[in-house]
Amino acid sequence: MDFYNIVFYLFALITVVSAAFVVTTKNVIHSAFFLLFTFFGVAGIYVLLGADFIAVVQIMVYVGGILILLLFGVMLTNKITDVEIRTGTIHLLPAAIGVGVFMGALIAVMVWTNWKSVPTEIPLTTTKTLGNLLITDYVLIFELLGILLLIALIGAASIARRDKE
Amino acid sequence: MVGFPILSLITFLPVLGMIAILFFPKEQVKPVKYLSLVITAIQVVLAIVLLSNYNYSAAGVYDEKSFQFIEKFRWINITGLSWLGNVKIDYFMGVDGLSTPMVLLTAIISFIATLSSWTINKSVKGYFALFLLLDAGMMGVFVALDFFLFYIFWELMLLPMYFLIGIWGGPRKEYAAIKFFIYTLLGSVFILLSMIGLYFSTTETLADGSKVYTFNMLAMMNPANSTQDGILSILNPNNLRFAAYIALFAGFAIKIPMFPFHTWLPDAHVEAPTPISVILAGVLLKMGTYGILRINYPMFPEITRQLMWWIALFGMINIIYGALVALAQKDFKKLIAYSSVSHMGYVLLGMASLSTSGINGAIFQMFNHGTITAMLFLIVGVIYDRAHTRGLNDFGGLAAQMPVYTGFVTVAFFAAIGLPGMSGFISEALVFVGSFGVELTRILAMVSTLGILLGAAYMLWTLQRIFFGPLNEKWSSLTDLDKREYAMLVPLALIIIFLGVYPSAMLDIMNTSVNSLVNFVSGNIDSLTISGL
Amino acid sequence: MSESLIINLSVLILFLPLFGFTTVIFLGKKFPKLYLFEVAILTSALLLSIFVLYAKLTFFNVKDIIAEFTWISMNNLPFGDVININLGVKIDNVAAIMLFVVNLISALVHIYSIEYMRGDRYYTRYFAYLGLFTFSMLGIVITHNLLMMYIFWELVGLSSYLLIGFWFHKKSAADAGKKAFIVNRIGDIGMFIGILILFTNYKTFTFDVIFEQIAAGNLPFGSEAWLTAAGILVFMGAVGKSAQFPLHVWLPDAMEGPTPVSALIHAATMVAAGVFLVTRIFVMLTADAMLVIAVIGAFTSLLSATIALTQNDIKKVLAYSTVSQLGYMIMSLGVGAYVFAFFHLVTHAFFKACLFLGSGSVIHAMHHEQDIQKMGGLKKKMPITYWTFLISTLAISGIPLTSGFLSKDGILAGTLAFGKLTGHWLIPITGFTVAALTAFYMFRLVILTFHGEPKDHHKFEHAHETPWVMTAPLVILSVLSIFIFYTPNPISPDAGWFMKNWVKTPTQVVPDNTRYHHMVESTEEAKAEIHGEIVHSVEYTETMHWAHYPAMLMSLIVAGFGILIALIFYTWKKVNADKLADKLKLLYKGSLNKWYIDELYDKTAISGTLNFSSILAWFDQKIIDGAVNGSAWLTRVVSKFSGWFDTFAVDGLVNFTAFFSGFVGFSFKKLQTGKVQTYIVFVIFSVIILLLLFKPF
Amino acid sequence: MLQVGLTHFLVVSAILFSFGIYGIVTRKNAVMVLMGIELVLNAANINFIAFAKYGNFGFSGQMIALFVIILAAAEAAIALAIVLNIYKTFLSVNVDEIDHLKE
Amino acid sequence: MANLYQSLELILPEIVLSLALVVLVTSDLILHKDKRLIPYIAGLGIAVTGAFVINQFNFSGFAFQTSSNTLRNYGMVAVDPFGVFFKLIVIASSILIVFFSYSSEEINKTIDRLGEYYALIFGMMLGMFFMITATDFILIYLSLELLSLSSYVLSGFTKLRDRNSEAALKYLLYGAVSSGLMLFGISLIYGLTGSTNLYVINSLLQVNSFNGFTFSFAVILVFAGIGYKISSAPFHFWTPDVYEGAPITITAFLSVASKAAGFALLIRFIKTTFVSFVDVNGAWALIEIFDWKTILVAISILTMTLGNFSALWQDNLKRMLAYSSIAHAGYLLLGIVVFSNQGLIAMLVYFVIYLLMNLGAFLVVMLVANKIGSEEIDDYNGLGYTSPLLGISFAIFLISLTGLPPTAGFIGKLYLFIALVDAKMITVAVIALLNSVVSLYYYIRVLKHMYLIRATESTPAVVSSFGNKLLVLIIVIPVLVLGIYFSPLIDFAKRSITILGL
Repeated sequence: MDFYNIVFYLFALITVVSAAFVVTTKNVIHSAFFLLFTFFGVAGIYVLLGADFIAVVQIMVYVGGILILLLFGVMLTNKITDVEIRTGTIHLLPAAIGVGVFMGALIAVMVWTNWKSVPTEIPLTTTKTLGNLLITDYVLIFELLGILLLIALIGAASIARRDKE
Repeated sequence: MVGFPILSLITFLPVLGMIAILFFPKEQVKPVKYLSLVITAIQVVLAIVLLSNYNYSAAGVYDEKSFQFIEKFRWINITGLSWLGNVKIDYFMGVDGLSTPMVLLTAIISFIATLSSWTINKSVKGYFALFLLLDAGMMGVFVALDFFLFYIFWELMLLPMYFLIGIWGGPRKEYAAIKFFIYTLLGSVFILLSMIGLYFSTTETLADGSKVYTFNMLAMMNPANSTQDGILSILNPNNLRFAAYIALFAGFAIKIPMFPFHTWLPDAHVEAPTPISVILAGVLLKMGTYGILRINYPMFPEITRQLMWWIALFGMINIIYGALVALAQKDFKKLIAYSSVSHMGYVLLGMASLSTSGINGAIFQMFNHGTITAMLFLIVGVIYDRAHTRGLNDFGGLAAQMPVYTGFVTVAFFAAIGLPGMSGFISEALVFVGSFGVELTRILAMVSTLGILLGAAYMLWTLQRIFFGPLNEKWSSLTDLDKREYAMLVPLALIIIFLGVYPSAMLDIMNTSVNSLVNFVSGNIDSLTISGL
Repeated sequence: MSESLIINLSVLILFLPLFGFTTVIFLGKKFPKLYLFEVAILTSALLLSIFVLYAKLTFFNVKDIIAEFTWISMNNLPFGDVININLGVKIDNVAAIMLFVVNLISALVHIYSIEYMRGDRYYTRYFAYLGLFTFSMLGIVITHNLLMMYIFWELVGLSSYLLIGFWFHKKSAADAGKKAFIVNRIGDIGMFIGILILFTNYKTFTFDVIFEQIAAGNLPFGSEAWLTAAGILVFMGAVGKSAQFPLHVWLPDAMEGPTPVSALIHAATMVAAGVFLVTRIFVMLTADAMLVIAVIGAFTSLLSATIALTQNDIKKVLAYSTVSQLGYMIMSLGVGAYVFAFFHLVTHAFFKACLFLGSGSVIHAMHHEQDIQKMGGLKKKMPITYWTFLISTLAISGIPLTSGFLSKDGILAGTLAFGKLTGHWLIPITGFTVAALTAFYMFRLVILTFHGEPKDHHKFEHAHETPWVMTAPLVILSVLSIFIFYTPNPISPDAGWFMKNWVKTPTQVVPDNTRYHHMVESTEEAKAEIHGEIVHSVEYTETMHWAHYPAMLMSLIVAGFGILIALIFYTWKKVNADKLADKLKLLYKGSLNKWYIDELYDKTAISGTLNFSSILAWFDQKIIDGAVNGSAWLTRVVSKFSGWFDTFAVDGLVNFTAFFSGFVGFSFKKLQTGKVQTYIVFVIFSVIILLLLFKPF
Repeated sequence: MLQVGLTHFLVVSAILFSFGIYGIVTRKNAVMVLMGIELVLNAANINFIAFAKYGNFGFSGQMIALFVIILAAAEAAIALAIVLNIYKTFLSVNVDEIDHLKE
Repeated sequence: MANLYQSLELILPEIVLSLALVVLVTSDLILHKDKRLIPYIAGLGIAVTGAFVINQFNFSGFAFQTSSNTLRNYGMVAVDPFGVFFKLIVIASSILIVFFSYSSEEINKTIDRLGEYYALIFGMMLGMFFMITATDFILIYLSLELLSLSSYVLSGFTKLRDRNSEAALKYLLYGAVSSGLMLFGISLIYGLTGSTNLYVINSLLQVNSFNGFTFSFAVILVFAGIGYKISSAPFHFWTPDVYEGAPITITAFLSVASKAAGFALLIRFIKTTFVSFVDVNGAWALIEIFDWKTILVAISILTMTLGNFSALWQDNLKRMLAYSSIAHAGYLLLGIVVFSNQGLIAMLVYFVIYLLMNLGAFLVVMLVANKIGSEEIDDYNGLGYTSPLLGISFAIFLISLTGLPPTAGFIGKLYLFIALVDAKMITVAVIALLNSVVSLYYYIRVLKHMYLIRATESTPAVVSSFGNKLLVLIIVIPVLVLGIYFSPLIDFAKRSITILGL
C-alpha cells in the first residue's frame, strides 16, 4: 500500500462518488459541481497514468470549457433553483438495477479479460512527444479536428442565434 | 419468314402507341381511342401475317432451330466475373405451336377489348396508355424465350392491370385491385425464385466454347446443360427440383387460377371494367397454363410425369368446384368468373394427360376459352351498361326486349357449355379424349364430365333468369345492340363457330409442337440428341 | 345411278334445312314471308329424300353407302399412332328410311304450322328453329360415326331447347326447355364416356371400324365388362333423348312447346333418335347390356302407361303414351327384336305425329283448351280431325289392319321369345300389360274428347274444323298408319317388304360368346358356327316365329280388353271412373302425379345440388378466400387501407392470423415511443442481447 | 489485489461508464443527459490511457484521449446550442416531454 | 513522415473539399446581403471535388502511415476504387441535394443562413469522405463525429417547426450515446490489440488469439456506432423521428449519403479487419473471432422486417420513407452477409439504384410539400391527376423501391438475391422476398391515394417549375433505363470492389 496506491484510491473515490452524485442529485447546479469533481478526479487518474499533458488538457478543456458551457446551458434554460422532482420516462429503480447489472458485467469483463500488460515506464513529460506526434503521425487528425471545430462553431452559432423574425 | 422483326414489332407496337398517347393533350379523347384501335388492329394484322408465314411442320418447344421468327441477341453481357464467369441475358423471342395460338388470341382480344373500351370516359388518356402497356406485356410473355425476358413481361402486365382495375373499376375496386396484385405478385415471387435457381443450374456453351449460366429457356430444358451442383440441376443428387416445380406451378396456378388460389378472380372480375374483364379472362388466365406448358413441362419432365395425376386432380376440382360455385352466384359477372375457373380446369385436365390429344385440347381450350369468355364478359358489359345492375334475379324476359342481344348471348352460352358446332366443344372433347386415354387420369376424366352437366345447368339457368319469363317492366326501355357492340361480338361469334366447324385451322398450328412436347416430356427423346448446339 | 349421287343428295338434304335456318334467322326480320321459303326448302328436301329412299332401296338394297373425309388429323402420343377423326355419311336402308320419315314429318309439321302458328310474334323465327332442328335430326340419321352422332345429338338438344322454350315469356315453357336440355345432358355424359371408351380403344369414331374390331375379338381394355359398360353408357344417351326411366321426366314438361313441335320432336323424331342410336350400336351390345336395356325399356313403358291412365291434359296423355311407346321400342331392342323396334319406330312416328297434330287441331279449335275433361262431342264439329285421330288411335292400340298392329305384334312376339329363351318372363308380361293399358287410355282420350256431350258449351260452339293446311297432314299421316304401306299381309309383317327386303337384323356382331349367353344351354351347339355371324339369332328368329301367333292373339285380346274397359268407363258409364278413383285413391293420386318422380328429383338431386353449391359458395368466399389470402393479414392490411375490415374479418383462423400479424406490426410500432431515452435503453439492451446471443461465454 | 494495476483503472472506467449510461437514461433535463455523455467519454479516455500505459502501446492512447477531449468540447458546444434551441421552442428541456415525433 | 506528399496527393479530393468549405464560409461572410450565389458556389465546389474523385478512380494507395513498427501498418487512409465508388455516391447525392435545396421552400425560407447550411453540408461530406477511406479507428471515430455533428445541426437547421428542433435533439442525444459506445468499444479493441489501425488489427487477429468475449463485446459496441449511421435495427430508433422532423433535403441526404458512408465504413471495417483471404471465387474467408455472418444475417432480417412492418402503419410519407429506408438498409446488408465479391457487387449496384429511387421519392415528397405544406398521405389523394408528371414519377420510384420490373429496383434486388442464392442462403433470400411483398402494401397504398382516391376538397395542383420537372426527369429516367439496360452499372460496380488491404 504505497503512496501511489493511496493516491489512486483517493482519485478513484473522488471520481466515482462525485460521478454518482452527478447522475443522482436532483439539483442541476449541484450536478454540475459534482461533475467538476469528477473531471478533477479523472485528471488525477491521468496523472497517475503518466499522462500529464492530457491531465492538463482535461482540466483546461473540460473544466474550463465544457463545464462552463454546461453551466451556461443550465442557466439559460432553467431557473437556478429548479429541482427535478418528477421521475422521467425511465423509472429510477429499474434503471438502477439494469445499470447495476450492466456495471457488474462490465467490471467482470474488465477484470477477467487477459489484457496485454507490459509494465513500462512512460517518460515523465509527454508534452513534447505528443506535440511531435501531433504534426507528424496524427497530422491528418489534427487538421481534421480543426475543421471539425470550425464546423462546430458554425453549427452552434447557426442554431443558437436568434433569427431575425 | 417475314423480312422484319415481327415479334418485336407486335410486342412493342403498343408501347410506341402508349408513348404517343402520353403526348396527346388531355382533352383529345377521340384521337386517343382511335389510335389505340389502330394499334391493336395493326397487331391483329401482324398476327395474321405471322400466321400466313407460319411453318406448320416446325416443332419448336425445346429445339431452337425449329422455332420461328426468332429474334435473338445479347441484351446484357457482363464478362470477366471471377466466379460467375459471364452473366448474359438474351433478348430472345420466337414462336412455336404453343405460343402462336396465344399470340393470335392476344391480338384479337386486345382489339376487341379496345372496341369495348369506347365507353370509358374517365381519364381516357391514362386508361389507354395503361391498356396498351398491358397489351405489350401480355404479348411479350407469349413470345419471350429467355426466362428473364419472360419474367419482365410477366411483371410488366401486373401494374397496368392493377391500375386498370383500381381506377376504372366498380365500387370495391381498391380491394379487388390490391387482391389481384398481391396474389399475382406472390405468384411471381415463386417464379422468380425458381428462375434464379434454374439460372444457376444451367449452363450454355457459348460460341467460344466457354460455359456460362443462362436464362435461355431452351437451354434449361436440355439436361445436358445442367451444371454439376446447381440446386436445381438434375445432376445434383440433393437438388430441389421438386420444390422448384411446385413453386413454379403455384406461381402459374395463381394466374390460372387454380383452386384454391382462385379467389382473387371473382373479385377482380366483378370490379374490373368490362374490357379489362375481357382481357383478364381472355388472355391473362392463359398465361398460367402457358407458363406451365412452356416452363414446367419441358424443364422438369420427370417431375411432370410424377405429378400428372395431381395436376389432373386439380383440373377436376377446378371444373366441378368452379361450376358448383357458379351455380350459386347471383351476380352475372361473378357467375361468368366462376365459369372461367371451371373452364380453365379443362385446360389443366388436358395438360395432365400428357398426350397429344389432351394437350392439343388444352391449348385449343385456352384459345377457345379466351374467345368465349371474352364474349361472355362483353355480354355482361352490354347489359350492365344499360341496366347498371348485374343481379341475375333483377332481370327477366329480356329476350323480348333485346332479341339480337339474346341471340348473341345464346351463342356465347352454348359455346361455353361446349355445344358441338362451336369451338369449345372440340377442345373439351379433345381434353377428354386425351385424359380418358391415359389410364392414370381416366377416373378423373370421367368425374370431370359432370362439369359438362353443371355447366349446362348454370348457364341455362342464367339464360332463363335474365332472358325468359315475363318481361320485367323496369327494363322495357332497354335498347338492343348498337353497331359498336356488333363489331365486338360478331367477330368473336364467327371465330367460335368457324373453329367449331373447322378446328384443324387451329389444331394444325399446334400439333407438331405438341407432339414434340409430349415426346420430350415423356422422355421419348434421348437427351443427348437434342442438344441445342 | 351412282353411289356418289346418293351421298351427295343426302348431304344436300342435310344442309338444306340449315340453309333455310340461316337464311330465315338472319333475314327473317326484314322479310317476314321467308317462312314460306323454309317450307319450300323442306318440301324439296322431302322430295329428294323420297328419291334417295327409292334409289337406295331399289339399286343398292343390300349395300351400305359410305363416304367420309378426315376432319382432324393429329399424331397421338404417347401411343405413337395417328388419330384421324373422320366425318362421314353412311346411307344404309335404315338411314334412308329414317331420312324419309324425318323429312316427311318435318315437312308436314312445317305446313301444319303455317296455320297453327299464324299470328305468333316470332312466327318466322319459329320456322327457322324448325329448320335447325331438322338439320340436326338429319345429321343423326346419316352419320357414320359416333362423334358426329354426338355432335348432332347435342344440336338436337339445342334446337329442342329453343323450340320447347319457344314461348319463353311463359316461365313454364322456359323451365321445360331448360329441363329438357339438362336432363338430356345427363344421358349425354354417359354417352360421351361410352364414346370415350370406344375411342380410346379403337382410335376411331366410325361405327363400322369399331364393330369390325370388336368382332375381331379386340375388346375394350381387353375385357367384356368394358364392352358391356360401353354399350350401356352409349345407351344412356338414348335414355336421355328417348325419355327412358329415369330420365323420362323432361318429355311431358316439353309439351309446353307449340303442339306441332311436340308432334315433330316429341313424337316422331328427336325421341326416336335414342331408339335409332341403339339400332346403330345394336351389334356391339353384349347380353348383359341388352338385358339392362330391355328392363329399362319395359319398366319405362309400364310406368308411363300407368301415368297416362289418369292424365287430363290431352297433350300430357299423348306425351306419356309416347314415353310408353318409346319404352316399347327400347325393350324390343333389348330383347333382340331389332327389326320390329325399328319398324315400330317408323309406324309410331306416323301415327303419333298424327295424334299430336290432331290434338293440336283440337286445341286450336278449342282456343287453347287442353283439358279433356272440358271437351267432348267434337266428333261432329271436326270430322276430319276425329277420323284421322281415331285411325291413329287404333294403330297405337294395335288393332289389326293398322301399321301399329304389325309392329306391336312383332315386339310382343320378340319379348315372348326372349322370355322363353331366357326365362325373363316379366318382360313379355309387362309388354302385354302395357298393350292393354295403351288401348284403354287411348280410347279414354278419344271418347272424352270427341264423343259424348260437350262440357264447355261456349268453347264448343266456337269450335270448328281447322283449315286444310292443318288437316291435310293429318290425313296423310293417318293414311300412312295403314298396313298396306308396309306389307301386303295384314296380319304378318314378316313377308312384307319392310321386314323382308328393307331392314334386316345386322349380321356382324360382337364376339359370339358374349351374346345371349344367358340363353341357357340351348345354344351350345351353335357355338361351332362361323365367327362373326349371329349364330344365336337363328334360334331366336325361330322362337319368334313360334311366338308370332300367340303374341298376336294375346295382344288382340288385351287390346280389346283395354278398349272394352274404356267403353265401360266412359261411353256406357257402367262404372263410375271417379268413384273407382276414390276407392283406389293412393294409386290414382300416384298416377295422376306421375308417381311423384319429379318431386323426388326436386327434393333430392336438384335441391341437393343447389344447396351444395350454396354451401360451396359460402365456403369459397369465407374459407378459401380467407385462408388462401394467406392471411387475413392481407385482409387486414387491405381493409385498413379502405376501412372494410369489419366486413371481412371473419372468424376462426382468419381472426387469429389477423391478430398475430397485427400484433407484429403493432409491437414494432410500440417500440417507437418518441422518447429518445427509451431508444437509448433499447440500444444498450440490444448490445447486451447481441452479445449474449452470438457469443456465449 | 490492492496493488494498483491495469484492472483498477479499468474498473473505475467501467463504473464511470455505467454511471454515465445511468445518467443518460434517467435524467429528464437535457443538460444532465449531456453530463452523462461526458462521463461515458471520460470512461473511454481512461481506458485509452491506461491501456497505452500498461500495454506499452506508445503514445497512441494519449493521442486518442486528447482528440476525444477536444471533440467532446465541440460536441458539447453543438449540444448546448441545440438544447438552447429546444428551450426556445418548447420552453422546456425535459427530454421525455419532447416526444411529438413517434410511432 | 516520409510519405506526407504522397499522402496529400491521395487525399486531394478531401483537400479540395476542405478548401471549398473555406471558400464557402468566406463567401458567406462576404455575401452577407444576398445569398443567392451560395448554392452555385456550393455546387461548383462539389463538382470540382467530384472531378478530383473521378480523377482518382484508378489510383490506389495508402496514406498517413504512423511511425509504429508493427507489421502491416498501411496508414489511416486507403484510397481505392471501392472508396471512390462511395465517394461518387456521396458526390452524386450531394449535387442532387444542392438542387433539391435550391427548390426547397423550407430551405429558401432560411436564405439568410444559406452559407451555414452549405458549410454544414460540406462538413458532412468531408466526414463521409473520411469515413469511406478511413482505416484507423481514430480517423473513423473522428470522421463519424464530424458527419454527426454537422447532421445534428442540419436536422434542426430550419427551426421552422417544433419538430425540427426535436429531431435535432433526438439525433444529438442518440448519436452521442452511440458514438460514446463506439468509442468505448474502440478503447477495448485498443486494449486488446494495442493498435487502432485496422490492418494491424487484422494481422494480429490472424496470428494471435484474443479473449473472444471481450473482443466480441468491443466489436458489437463499434457496430452500434456504425449501425446507427446505417440505421440498421436495433440501432435505428432515431431514424423515423429524425427523418420526419428534419428538413426534407437533409432527410434525403441522410437517407442516402450518410447511409452510404456508413455502409462503406462497415464494409471496409469488416473486409480489412476480419477477412483473412479472398478465395478464387471471390468469397471472403472470415477470421473466426467474431461471427459476423450470423449477426449480420439476423440484423439484416430484423432490419428489413421491422422497417417494412412499421412502414405499414405510417401516414406521413417522410416517416414512411424513413421506415422504407430502414428496410432498405436490411436489403443492403444482404449484400454484405454473403461475404463475397459477388455480394459486394450486388450491394454496390443496389446502392446506386437506391440512391436514385430514394432521392427521387424524397424529391417528389418535397415538391409536393412545397406546395401543399404537408406530407400526410391523405393530402396525396388525387395527386396523380392534378400533377401527372409527379404522380407517374412517384409511382415509378415506389415501384422501383418495391423492386418490380422494369425498374432499376428490380435489377438491384435481382442481383442481391442472385448473390444470396448462390451463397446457398436460400432461406434468407426467401425472407427477403417475403419482405418485399410486405413492402408492396405501403408503397401501393401511396399509389392508391394518388390514383384511386379522388381528392375530396379540390387538391391544389402541384405545378412545378421547368427546372423541377427536369430534375424529376433526370432521376426518373435512369431508374427506368437501369431497369432495362444496366450492364455499365454492373461493370462499374465490378471495378469498384477492390478494397485495399489484401
